[in-house]
Amino acid sequence: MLLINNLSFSRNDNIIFQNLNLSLSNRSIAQIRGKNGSGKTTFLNVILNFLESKTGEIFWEGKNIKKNIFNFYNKTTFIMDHNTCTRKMTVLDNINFWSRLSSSKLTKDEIVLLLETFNIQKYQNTKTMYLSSGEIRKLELLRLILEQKKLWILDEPYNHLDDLSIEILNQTFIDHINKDGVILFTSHLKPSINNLEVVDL
Amino acid sequence: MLLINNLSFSRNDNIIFQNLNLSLSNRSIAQIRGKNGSGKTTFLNVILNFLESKTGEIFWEGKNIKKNIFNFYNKTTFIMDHNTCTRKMTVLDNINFWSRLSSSKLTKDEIVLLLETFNIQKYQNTKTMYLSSGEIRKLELLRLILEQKKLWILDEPYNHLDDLSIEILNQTFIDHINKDGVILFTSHLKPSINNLEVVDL
Amino acid sequence: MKLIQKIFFFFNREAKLFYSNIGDLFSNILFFFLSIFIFVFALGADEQLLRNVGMGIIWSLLLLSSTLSLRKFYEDDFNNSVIKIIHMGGMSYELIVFLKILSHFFFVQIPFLASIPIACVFFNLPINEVYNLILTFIIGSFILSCLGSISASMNLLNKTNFSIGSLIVLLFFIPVIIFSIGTNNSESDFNSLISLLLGIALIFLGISPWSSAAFIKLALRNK
Amino acid sequence: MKLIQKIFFFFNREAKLFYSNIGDLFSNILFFFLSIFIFVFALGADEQLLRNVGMGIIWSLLLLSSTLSLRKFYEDDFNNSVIKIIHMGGMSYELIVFLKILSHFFFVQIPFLASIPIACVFFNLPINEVYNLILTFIIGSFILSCLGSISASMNLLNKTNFSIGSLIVLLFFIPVIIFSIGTNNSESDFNSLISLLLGIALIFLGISPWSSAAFIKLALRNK
Amino acid sequence: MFNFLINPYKFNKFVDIIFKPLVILTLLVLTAGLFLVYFSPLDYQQGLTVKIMYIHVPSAWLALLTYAIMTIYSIIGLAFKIPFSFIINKAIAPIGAVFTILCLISGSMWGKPMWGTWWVWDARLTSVAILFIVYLLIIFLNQTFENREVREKTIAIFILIGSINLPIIKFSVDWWNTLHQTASISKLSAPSIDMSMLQPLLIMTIGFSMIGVIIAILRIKAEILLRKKFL
Ligand code: HEM
Ligand SMILES: Nc1ncnc2c1ncn2[C@@H]1O[C@H](COP(=O)(O)OP(=O)(O)OP(=O)(O)O)[C@@H](O)[C@H]1O
Ligand SMILES: Nc1ncnc2c1ncn2[C@@H]1O[C@H](COP(=O)(O)OP(=O)(O)OP(=O)(O)O)[C@@H](O)[C@H]1O
Ligand SMILES: [Mg+2]
Ligand SMILES: [Mg+2]
Repeated sequence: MLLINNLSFSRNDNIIFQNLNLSLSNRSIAQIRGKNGSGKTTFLNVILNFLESKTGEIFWEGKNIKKNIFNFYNKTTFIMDHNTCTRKMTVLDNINFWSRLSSSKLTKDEIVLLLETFNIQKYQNTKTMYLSSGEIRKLELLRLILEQKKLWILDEPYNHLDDLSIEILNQTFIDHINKDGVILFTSHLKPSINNLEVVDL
Repeated sequence: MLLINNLSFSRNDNIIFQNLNLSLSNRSIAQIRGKNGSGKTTFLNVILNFLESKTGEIFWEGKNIKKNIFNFYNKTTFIMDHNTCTRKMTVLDNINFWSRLSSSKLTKDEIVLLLETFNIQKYQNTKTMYLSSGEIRKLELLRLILEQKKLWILDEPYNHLDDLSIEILNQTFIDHINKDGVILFTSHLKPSINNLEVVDL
Repeated sequence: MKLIQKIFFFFNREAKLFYSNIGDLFSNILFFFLSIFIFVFALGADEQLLRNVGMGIIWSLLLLSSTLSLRKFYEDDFNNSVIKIIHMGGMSYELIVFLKILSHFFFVQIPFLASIPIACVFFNLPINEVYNLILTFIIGSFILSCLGSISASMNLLNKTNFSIGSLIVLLFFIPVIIFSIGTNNSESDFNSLISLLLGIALIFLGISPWSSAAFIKLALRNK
Repeated sequence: MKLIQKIFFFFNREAKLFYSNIGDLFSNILFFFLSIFIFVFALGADEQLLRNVGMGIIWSLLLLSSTLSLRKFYEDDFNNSVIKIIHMGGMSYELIVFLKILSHFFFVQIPFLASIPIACVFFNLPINEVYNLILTFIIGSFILSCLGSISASMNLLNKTNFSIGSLIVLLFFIPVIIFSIGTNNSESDFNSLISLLLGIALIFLGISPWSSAAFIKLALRNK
Repeated sequence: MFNFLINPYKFNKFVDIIFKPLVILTLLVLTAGLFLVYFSPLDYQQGLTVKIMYIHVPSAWLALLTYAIMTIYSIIGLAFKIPFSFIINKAIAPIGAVFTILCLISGSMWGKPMWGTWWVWDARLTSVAILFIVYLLIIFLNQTFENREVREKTIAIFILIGSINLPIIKFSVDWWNTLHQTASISKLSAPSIDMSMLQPLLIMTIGFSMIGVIIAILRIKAEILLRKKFL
């Protein structure tokens, strides 16, 4: 599904990574590991075309993503390592915005159920700036299920989460793989997921 | 050294925690655990008097901290769960500012050595906004050693750190305890430190 | 179809952000009036003088008050990367910029229209000047929104402080002010001035999505 | 002794932040000049008129230009909690506010002084007005820094958008403007007006550290 | 004895006793006041318009007085952490605003025949207009913040900052030579106004303040009920 070919990136003539190859088929989950500053975040941003690679190509379902980037985006959920929810809006407003933006088909009840699994249902009408750091991360991760995309790209998703939430997240990962999904994430932890591919950067 | 007596805190008439007791003697290290939103960050902020407790008292070296708060601050380093470095200043400028603010006695060479242990010496003259998330955290943690205070209070220090840095941080903790220090931190991880007290919230 | 729905929800969000506190609108307008007060005091309360300079002052203050609200344009959405999320939702940066300009125009500038007649009372302006003012302001404030977008996106690049971008607004706005004030001058041809203004508006409507999008892309790349 | 060292390094940091990009100061001043141009164009180039309104306009624009720089006052340091760190370094919030006011005055307002004589040339102001302007501006801009501190700290509380705080600046600045412009009026007593201005400056110097600190504490509590 | 001014329960008790007599007394005073105003002498220069004074001056005084009360309660509330003072601040701010707008309207109605315009940019008029904006901001701030504690303290501090406006209003006529009347009644030395005008003026002032007190009592009671839990 996702094929990365000979990718290199340098910033200000500093080579961040070079000649990277990666191929993810359906039902596969890969973790990128590496020291701090080894270029994990940069790598994800290059894959998503937010940064331009010097050499190399990226293919999604056999097509070069640069040719039709929106087609690629339409299949992808990207969770960044910082918060992207709008602090001044309530949790529900944020969710509504995301779900319209991705033309999600989840109904209201399903969303409430989702909030319940992540245990943040009581903050529905609270502005996100009043949530605790872990609660915001969970809200952020909700987008995974909300957007119902095939490819999940996550940057350090386990930060700030408590044990239970990590468990739930892992379960979500497994469910997604079983539904033919593809997952690529970075983390410094070693989560216990079967068939986890590890890419060292 | 640090004695917390019957502490309660409520926000907007919501009780966050109630009747908390904690006593940390010299050479002790305690971890606060708890689900997301259980009030760990709030607890630390109450201890440091940034939030006002409804009931309860906090004693440092036998004295109520509210009586002379600056005396307490003078013995404390607080690492928050978000970044507090000034993004527009270089790493070295940030460090200089912190060291003057805490009247640190570290010499220039020692600071460079410190940067080397954390492996961020090559970014000395880079603005902190260009560092990777883990590098910023490490810069932040540098304050622990820089300020040479007795009590360390940390909020989720392990986030964003790679394995090596976690190791270094744990070693720093142990060194500090051996030098009669007191450490109180929150985390969702279970670090392998001897004699770690665990407080459940 | 889906895109239109997304656009609709984009506006919905903008509206929520602008009016999350209805007081904001109120305070923007109050700000405008207070600065009029300031000018009246600064100039002294000579009625004839006030009438002469009235339109110029109202125009310039509208400009300056808007400049104050410009920083909201992209900064928040850029800092927490919402703009990336929106882009991944299927909108090109050019479209985002275009929608932002429209929402700034509708949610920030148009409410000012209501306050213009009141402001004119303070200066005892004749009714036909009020009419001119409102007409030129509608066009001018649209140009302002376009320029504001360019300036705000430029400020994203310069990560130090509020600066260069705002200068650009002022610089390019000078001709607009001249033309707008010119409509009051009986000698000049009213219709040709208005069509000149419209022309400028069209030019900027063409330029600003393109250039703002380019700046935003650059800023994202260097974030 | 240690505290003085800390204060020194506080200023050092402020200076670095302000001049991390020297262009900022430059662009602030350029903004001031451009807005003067805008006014000159808006009012038309009638020389007598310009001379009459010159001092008033320069004063008001100084005020508005400074308002632009006010948002830098606490926002960054508050958002990333540097203010907590500084407080833990042994400075009370009142002291921090006081130092911030001073550094704003020295690093942002004083450089404007240099641009006043040039601005006066645009309006052909007589030399004694220039003198008055500079004198009143020194006092007035100090008051402005105090007010700016109050307004910026209030804006920390209201987490929506730019708003209430800036109104306060304008509101309480009206008397200052009246007195300052009054110094040009031959009928009024120059010395007593200046001492009145000094009195206001003293009052605000007393009020603003206290009230800004209170607002900051409240904002931190509700962060 | 004056505990009812800072304690909500004592306030409730005290007010329950005096409320009905107060209303009756107010009606009496107001009718007496209007009667006296009707028979008060016309000014030899101003004619009938002088009677605007009987609305203008009381509402001006009360606008200032209300703000002064709010200032005092702000100090009490901030210094001694007495929540009741914030309740009072919230309750009486709109009353003060109404008195201010009454003063502004009656003043400009008086100004039209006297000075020939509705409005001049004179120091006293402007400072009263600023007072009005300050009142509006206070009312508006009451609607703004989500957190109760933050809201109350912010407003209290804001009131204190705004109180510098009071001396400016009071002494503006002395500091600038303006169109507006200098103090003739409220001078510390003997008032320089005729008894036949002073009498109705004073009675009208008392009547106005009693209306203010009645509305304040009602609003305070409602406010106490609303937040019984937090007192
Ligand atoms: C909108 C316009 C006006 C405003 C805002 C205004 C405001 C005030 C205020 C605040 C006071 C109370 C000052 C104090 O207690 O010392 C006052 C008092 C008074 N005003 Fe006005 N005024 C206005 C117009 C007028 C006009 C047109 C007249 C008549 C020519 C007038 C005559 C008086 C008099 C006689 C007093 C009583 C002064 C004293 O003895 O204390 N006012 N006004
Ligand atoms: N400023 C605020 N206003 C209102 N409620 C708040 C505010 N800050 C935190 N809360 C609430 O207080 C509770 C405790 O928050 P806190 O940040 O202390 O949790 P935490 O234990 O640190 O969680 P995490 O593990 O996610 O960091 C949460 O339910 C949160 O929603
Ligand atoms: N905007 C930027 N400008 C210049 N250099 C940058 C920029 N962003 C990142 N870098 C540098 O690029 C390198 C890779 O950064 P990146 O954020 O990809 O690391 P990472 O692997 O995600 O690290 P972490 O584990 O800390 O998140 C780092 O050395 C960083 O200093
Ligand atoms: Mg990273
Ligand atoms: Mg926390």
